[in-house]
Amino acid sequence: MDLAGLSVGWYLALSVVLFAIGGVGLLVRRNPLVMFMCVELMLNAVNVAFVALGAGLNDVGGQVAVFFVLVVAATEVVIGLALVVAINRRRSGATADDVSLLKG
Amino acid sequence: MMGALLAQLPVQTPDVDWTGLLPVLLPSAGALVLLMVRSLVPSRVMPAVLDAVWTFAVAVASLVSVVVLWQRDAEVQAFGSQLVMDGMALFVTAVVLGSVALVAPTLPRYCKRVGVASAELCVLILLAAAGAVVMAGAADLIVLFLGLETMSIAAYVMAALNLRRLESLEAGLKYFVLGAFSTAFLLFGIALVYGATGTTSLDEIGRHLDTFILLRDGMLLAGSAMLLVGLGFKVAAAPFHAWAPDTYVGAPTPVTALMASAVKAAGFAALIRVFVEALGTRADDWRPAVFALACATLAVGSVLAAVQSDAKRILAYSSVSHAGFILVGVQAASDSGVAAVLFYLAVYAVIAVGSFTVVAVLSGQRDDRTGLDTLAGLSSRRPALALGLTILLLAQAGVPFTSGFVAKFSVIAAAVEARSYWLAVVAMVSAVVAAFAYLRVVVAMYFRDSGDEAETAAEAPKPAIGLGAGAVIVAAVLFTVALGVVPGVLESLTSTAAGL
Amino acid sequence: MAEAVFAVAAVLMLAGAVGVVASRNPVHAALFLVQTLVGVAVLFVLNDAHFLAAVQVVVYAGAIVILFLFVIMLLGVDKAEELSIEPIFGQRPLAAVVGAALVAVLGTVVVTGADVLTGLRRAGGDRALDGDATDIERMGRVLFSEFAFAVEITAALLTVAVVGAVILTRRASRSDGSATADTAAS
Amino acid sequence: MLEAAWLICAFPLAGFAVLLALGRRLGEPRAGWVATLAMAGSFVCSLAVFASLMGRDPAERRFVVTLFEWVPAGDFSVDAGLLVDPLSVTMALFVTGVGALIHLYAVGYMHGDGDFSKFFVYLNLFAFSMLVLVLGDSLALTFLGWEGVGVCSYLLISFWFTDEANATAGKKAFITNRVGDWGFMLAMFWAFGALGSVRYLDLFGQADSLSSTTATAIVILLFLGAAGKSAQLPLYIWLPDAMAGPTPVSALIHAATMVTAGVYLMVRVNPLIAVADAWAPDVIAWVGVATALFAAGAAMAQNDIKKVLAYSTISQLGYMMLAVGTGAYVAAIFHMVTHAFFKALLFLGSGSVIHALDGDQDMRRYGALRAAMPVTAVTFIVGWLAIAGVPPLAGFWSKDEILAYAWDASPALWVVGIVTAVLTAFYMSRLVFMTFYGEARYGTEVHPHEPSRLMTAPLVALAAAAVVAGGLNLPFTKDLHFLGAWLEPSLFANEAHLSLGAGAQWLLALVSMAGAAIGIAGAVAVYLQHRLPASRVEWPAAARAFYVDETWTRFVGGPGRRAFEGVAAFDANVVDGAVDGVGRSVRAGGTLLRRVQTGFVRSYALLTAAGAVALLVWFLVRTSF
Amino acid sequence: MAAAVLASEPVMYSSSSFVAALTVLVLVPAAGALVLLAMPRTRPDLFKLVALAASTVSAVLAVWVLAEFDAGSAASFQFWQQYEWITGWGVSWQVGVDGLSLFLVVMTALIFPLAIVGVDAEHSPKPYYAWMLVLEAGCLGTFVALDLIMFFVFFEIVLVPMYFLIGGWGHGRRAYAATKFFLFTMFGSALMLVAIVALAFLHSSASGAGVTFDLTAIATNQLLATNTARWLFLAFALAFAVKVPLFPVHTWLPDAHTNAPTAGSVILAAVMLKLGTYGLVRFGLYLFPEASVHFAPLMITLGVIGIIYGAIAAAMQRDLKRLVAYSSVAHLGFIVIGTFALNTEGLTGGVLQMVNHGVSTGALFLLVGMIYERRHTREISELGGLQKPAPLLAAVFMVVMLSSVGLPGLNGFVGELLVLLGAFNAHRWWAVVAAAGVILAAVYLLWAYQRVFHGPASGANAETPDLRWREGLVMAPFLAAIVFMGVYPKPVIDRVEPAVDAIIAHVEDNVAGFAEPVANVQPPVSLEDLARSTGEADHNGAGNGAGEHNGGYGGGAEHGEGDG
Repeated sequence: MDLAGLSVGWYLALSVVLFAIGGVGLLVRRNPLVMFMCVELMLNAVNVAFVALGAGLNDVGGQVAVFFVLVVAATEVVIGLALVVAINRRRSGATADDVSLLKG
Repeated sequence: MMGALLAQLPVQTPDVDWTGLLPVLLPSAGALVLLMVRSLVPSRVMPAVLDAVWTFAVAVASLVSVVVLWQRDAEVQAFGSQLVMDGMALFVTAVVLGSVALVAPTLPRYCKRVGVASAELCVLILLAAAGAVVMAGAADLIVLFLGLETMSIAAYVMAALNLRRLESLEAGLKYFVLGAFSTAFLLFGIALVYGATGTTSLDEIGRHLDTFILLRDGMLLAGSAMLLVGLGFKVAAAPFHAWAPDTYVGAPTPVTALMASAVKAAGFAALIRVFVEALGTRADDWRPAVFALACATLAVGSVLAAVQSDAKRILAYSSVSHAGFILVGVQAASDSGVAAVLFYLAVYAVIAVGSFTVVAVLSGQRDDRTGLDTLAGLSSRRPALALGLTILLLAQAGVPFTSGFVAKFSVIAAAVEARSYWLAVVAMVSAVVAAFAYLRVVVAMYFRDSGDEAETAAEAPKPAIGLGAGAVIVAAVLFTVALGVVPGVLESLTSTAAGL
Repeated sequence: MAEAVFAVAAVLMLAGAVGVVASRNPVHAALFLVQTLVGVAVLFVLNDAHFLAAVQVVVYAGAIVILFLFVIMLLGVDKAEELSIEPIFGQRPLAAVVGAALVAVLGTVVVTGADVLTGLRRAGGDRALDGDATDIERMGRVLFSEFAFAVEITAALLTVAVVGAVILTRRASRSDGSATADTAAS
Repeated sequence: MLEAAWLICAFPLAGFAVLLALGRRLGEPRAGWVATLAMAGSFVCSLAVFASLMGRDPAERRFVVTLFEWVPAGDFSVDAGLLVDPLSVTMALFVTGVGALIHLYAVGYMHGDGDFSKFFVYLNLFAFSMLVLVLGDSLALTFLGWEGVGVCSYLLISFWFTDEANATAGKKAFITNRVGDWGFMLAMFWAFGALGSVRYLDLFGQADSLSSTTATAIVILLFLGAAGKSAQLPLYIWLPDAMAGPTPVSALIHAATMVTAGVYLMVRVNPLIAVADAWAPDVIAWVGVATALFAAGAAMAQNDIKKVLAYSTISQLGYMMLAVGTGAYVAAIFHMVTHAFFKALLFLGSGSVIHALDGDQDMRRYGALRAAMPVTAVTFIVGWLAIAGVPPLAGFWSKDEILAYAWDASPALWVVGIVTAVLTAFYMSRLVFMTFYGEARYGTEVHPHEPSRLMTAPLVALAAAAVVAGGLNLPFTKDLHFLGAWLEPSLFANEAHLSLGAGAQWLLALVSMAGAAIGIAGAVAVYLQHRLPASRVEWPAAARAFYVDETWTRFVGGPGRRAFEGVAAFDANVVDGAVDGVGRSVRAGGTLLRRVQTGFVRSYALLTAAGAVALLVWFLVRTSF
Repeated sequence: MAAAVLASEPVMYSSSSFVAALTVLVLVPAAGALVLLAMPRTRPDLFKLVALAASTVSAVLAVWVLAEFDAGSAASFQFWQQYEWITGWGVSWQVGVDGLSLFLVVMTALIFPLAIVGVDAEHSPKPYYAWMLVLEAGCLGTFVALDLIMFFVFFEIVLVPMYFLIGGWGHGRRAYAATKFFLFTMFGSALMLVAIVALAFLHSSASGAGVTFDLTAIATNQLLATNTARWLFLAFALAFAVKVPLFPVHTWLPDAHTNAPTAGSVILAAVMLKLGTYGLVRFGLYLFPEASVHFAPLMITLGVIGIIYGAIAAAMQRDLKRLVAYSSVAHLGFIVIGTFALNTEGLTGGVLQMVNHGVSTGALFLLVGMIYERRHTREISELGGLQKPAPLLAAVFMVVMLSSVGLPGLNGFVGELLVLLGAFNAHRWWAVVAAAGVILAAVYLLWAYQRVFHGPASGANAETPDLRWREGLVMAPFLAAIVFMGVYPKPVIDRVEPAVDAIIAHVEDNVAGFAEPVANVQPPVSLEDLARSTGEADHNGAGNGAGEHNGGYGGGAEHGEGDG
């Protein structure tokens, strides 16, 4: 299959950058919802990598992996959002920095 | 139409060994049954204690299936090449299910006292156990990942389950955010390893690496690093441990017990699967990294345990330091190292459940009375409970004639055999530092001055222990001591499991 | 042609990602996220993963982001976040350093190591992408043969998610009783 | 009879055991009689042993009685064995003889004391230890006795322990002696290291194979021990303080017997001294003579009667050491014997006086006691003349012999010796005059009286001995050299040979007599005729023993103590501080690390990411591109 | 092959003899503790009785072992027994006694009942006596263990009961002292475990046989490279040095001693410190002869520093118990220099001194405890003049103190003499310094005695009651031992020396160029001829002198060969 002249390296590089952006985003944002979105960015970076690698390997495994990642991403979002909801019931508008009762 | 399609495209479904699948099936089916029954049967008819009884029964039944599988000498291809119940998987499964079986009896009284949904908790526990078993038996990185997620997501929820306690929610959130974060790393790692070897099957990865010498191994090694991050997070290895103390303290105490036992065991099983087995040929590359992680974990766990003033937190940090010890066994990258890890996991699971159960018993209505001062004078209020906790703590410190000593001995032996002398030394020294933390608990229980002892004794009524928790503590203590005196039984099991 | 598409999609994607990280309003962030997700879908298409691209758009951009927006609205947390302050000392510079390091290290490895793939290219078989089956068919085959067990586990995973979401969003109603107290009390 | 020599030791031991078990029940005075009988029995046994030794050929007057193996370890093997030879029997004889008399005296002296029986327990234990010291057949066994007498001395000095001063004096005696014992022990080790044995006969038999350096080291170390025990400079400091003990103790232990153990030891090891470098005996001689002069000087100005006698004892011990150093072993033993008689006599006499004056020991409050206590006075005067060197009393002969040898070795030694002799005559005369002559200076409430017969009888016996003991070893012809001939087998011909002619000896004797006369005359002038105020001769420096003791005390109490405290502080702060410091630094590290555990989930994520980067970097290092 | 040697080596007695004696000896106290644990709280009167019964059974057994012990083959392990324990790791339960451990076992077994009788629990008698029995089992187990892991296990386990005894029944800063004791000693042995395991694996890989922790097998084979052995020795030595305790790792001792209850101090001083010195001999010299020779100067230096330093520090203490504790530092220094003198005299003296120190210091702590019980203070400055109201107490104290000072005729002297003698032959100048410790011992002990017993008694001191009957009965065996060992140590030495000779011979066999530093022994020609004045004299001299003694030495050398 033609890789359309693009080496897998480009995809992977893109994926790495996206992964890093997502990671940095998680580190700098305080809104838990935005943090979750950043996690989604990271997962998407992984997906890009999987698909590109699969293509490079001429193997469907990468795509299969992406399939499962999508499932996991969905469940994670559900749980994450549920947690945020639960926390907001107790303390409205809480940011990630606000939940720091436990430390040390 | 469908049939025609199938005829046109025959799908080669994998062989399923149903007995082999039982350790996964039983807990998940058990969870679904419980969920359904609870949704359909009005709670008037079915007292809450039955949740725990059911959970216990399911765990025991699964354990029986594990024993049955153990009797077969060959490794069981439970589900094609996806799930392999070999010796190690079975052993870790037993540890996981054993932890569940030990925690279950403590639940009814705890849930009632603290106000945690017992049915849902039991469902989640069983599903998490199923996920853990999958991790232990996973023969494919994807399966491993899914098992891990099943277990983890259940664990995130369980950690937050004490909804009325903000700390619990915080624990859940922190665990979740960091878990998701590290999952991303793990996934990237899987992707890179997949890229480097063209497969996600652990078996094939191992074979590939055995057969070929990679000229360019950057992708493989970067993938290994990312995998180590993801799995290191699950076992709470420093510097990926930061969630552990907060989560352990915030989570409902029985859940904490499970996180320290079952979750940790599954995490280490995955580490062994991936690193010792699949990436075994590249041990020279990853051993120094694990060496560093082990040192950091040991140091962080024990030093931070020493400065805590909350019993639950001390146990949380000590759990980190135990992870360091187990990493010492992983670092050996040998069969005896694996055997040592398994031994340690079994021993520590029991100790952890026992210790956290004691904490749970004492933790009061909101599950937050866990400070050292609540333990003050326990020796006079509840001498047996104090003695039990003392024995468990001494076991954690590695005092002889407890299972803890034998466990430490086994990992040290593995490390020494692999010529990792300095790691062994670091481990032993950090054990001393950690011992200080345990002794603080003991001091609180036994050596408070009589003046305020009388005071606290008067003010704090004798905590009710309850039959279930009592039985669990007694069982844990007996196991701990018995194994300390005659460790040979377990030793032969782990040797077999590790293929020695 | 493909390079151009790739370039556009990449720019779209990265811009969206930066947008997610940089927008003060979570609603905007969610919309930027959609942008990125679509970009990713384009990349999928470029790699002939049409089925995945569709799923990506439908499930991700469609369902998940909607869920996000829903929660944002539900909780009323759509107010802007003050991005100019960083309460945790050193967090941002360190995050930047770590991010840059990540890019540097991973980038080096990934870019230099990518050509190992050619040696590992699958020749034929169910899993080969250059077979004559469609990508949906190919995936279905693999999912229900090799990865059948994985698919089954997702059932457990989804159950966990459902149960979890239900428990967590239920109000912890009474002060003394438990959530299951309606059962336990009687 | 020789095999039964162990009986000599057994008697006091049995007495000790009986008194230990039953002493309190026996009570006064029976406990005293038991002790005295034990000593008497021991004396009789000594006599018997002496007799049977006499019955032997001089060359065969050496006999070892081995009782049992004491410490048999490796090459080191020490028996509990007794060496019976002329030297040890001589010592045994006068120890038991004088000891018995003093026991007898003590029965009277200790009358009414609450711990009457305990006193005799200690005395008998002392006698046993002393006899073991004397009769032991090895350095180790001698050391057993050596330490034993030290302990008894300690116990007896601090007998009246409720007075802090007594307790301190006892402790000081023991510890000062221990310094000497250190030398003794090292000497013993060295001897064993060099010759593989500590038995005297083995040592003497192989002494020739010793290198002179080794022999010198052993001798000097032994002399250190001897200096401690025999109160030589600079270790003499305990003896004046030891006068805190009951007077019979001063007489027995701190005059007649124990303090002479050092001299005995040096005489005993004469074969080693013979092998040692020449400077070793010179050291001994000079230390001895210096001690003699120094102590005599100090005695000049003491007002405490027992202190005078104590310094006098030190001085006389110096003479004995001088004799040892000049190779005049016989003279040393001779003087030891005569000194035992007259010094015991003087001490007991002073005890009677103190007793009579209700415990007052200050001579400035004495005077004119001659009339009140005639027996005491007469016997005391005999002792005075003996020690002052007035012929024909015992002291003259023994001292004169020493001085003769000193002249032979070095006239300088002799000069110091003769000066000491003058001083001796002076201060003893001073003592006698202040006590028995002049006017009574004691208060009217005191009524001095002669003590009981029990106490006077020993005085008379000792006085008699002090008169005639000179006959043991008369210088005129070889035939009258009884003691010398008798000791011959123990000295292995190591005795120095006097090169002086008879004329020279006579001359020296005359000078020495003149010296005694000058001393006495001086005292008469000052203390009887008051031609010179006493303050002119009683230097303050002498009264305080030339500040030696004070310097020691200041050093021990000052820099010494500070050094000790420094070590203790070092231990508490530095060594233990380091330990606690480790604990503290672990906790400090923990506290620091806790800061990392901020509670902010984003910090944790940063930590995780940083860890990931670190791991990636490590693996990148391992990568082959 | 090593195993075969091992199996044939120990002396096995006929079936009439009770071969499991040592195992039972260890297990009886442990069983007693379990019985106590199971007893109802309502019968406090029985606790002490049970404890006493259990410890007495052990004591009787120990005495029986002593009686049955074959002095002729004291270099071999007697009452030897081996069971498999953790088969997979080559760990076995292996026990036996030889001349080195015999008297330590006997002393331990005898002191425990005395400490139990002599001191009542101040409160909570049940756990108190239970811990005492656990402690006894641990101590006895350490002394009879012939398997490295088994040894380590017992060596470590003693920390726990002692920790609870100090923390639960101690005084003052008891929690601090207990924790410090536990952690310090645990730290010491942490590295030893690593070393033990490393030793076993390296031995196994060098010998090609399976992993074994059998002491005799590893020691006799001597397969390690020199450098490795030295490192391992250091790890072992650290553990023992802490336990001994050697300068500068001694500071746990004063705290532990001062704050421990009386019986705890007694056991700590009498028995537990010996675990360290015994370990140095059994697991230092025996396992690592070359390293022992190599590091002997270091160890002796530390020992000598300990002697002087401990004595000086002791002199400056204000607390009587602390003073005795520091005196232990000094005394144990003697044992260490004796051990590393590496000759028969020194090592014999060292072993003897282990027992002597146990007896003397144990008794001293009992006496201090009695004083504390009467006066409720251990501050020396608050005591004084006790000899007047309590003469018997003072007398007993005096004898024990003199034994501690090393007075000839009492037990302390014999050991000290041999130690210094041995050290003098090996390291002359250090022995010279060490001997000065003898002076210092007199300084601090006499000073203490003076301040406590002498002088006028005022206030509460004047009312101090004298020794009671029960206390007298407890002290009597100590006094008897003190005098007996001082006057007639031969029976003890006869049993110790063959084992010591075997160890020294082992060192000589395995260290190239090492010869036992001994005195320049010459044929005893001496003045025997001069002494031979009568036939009887000749008979006496020859019969009691060298002849018999040489016979004994020859015997010892034979055992040495057998062992090497």
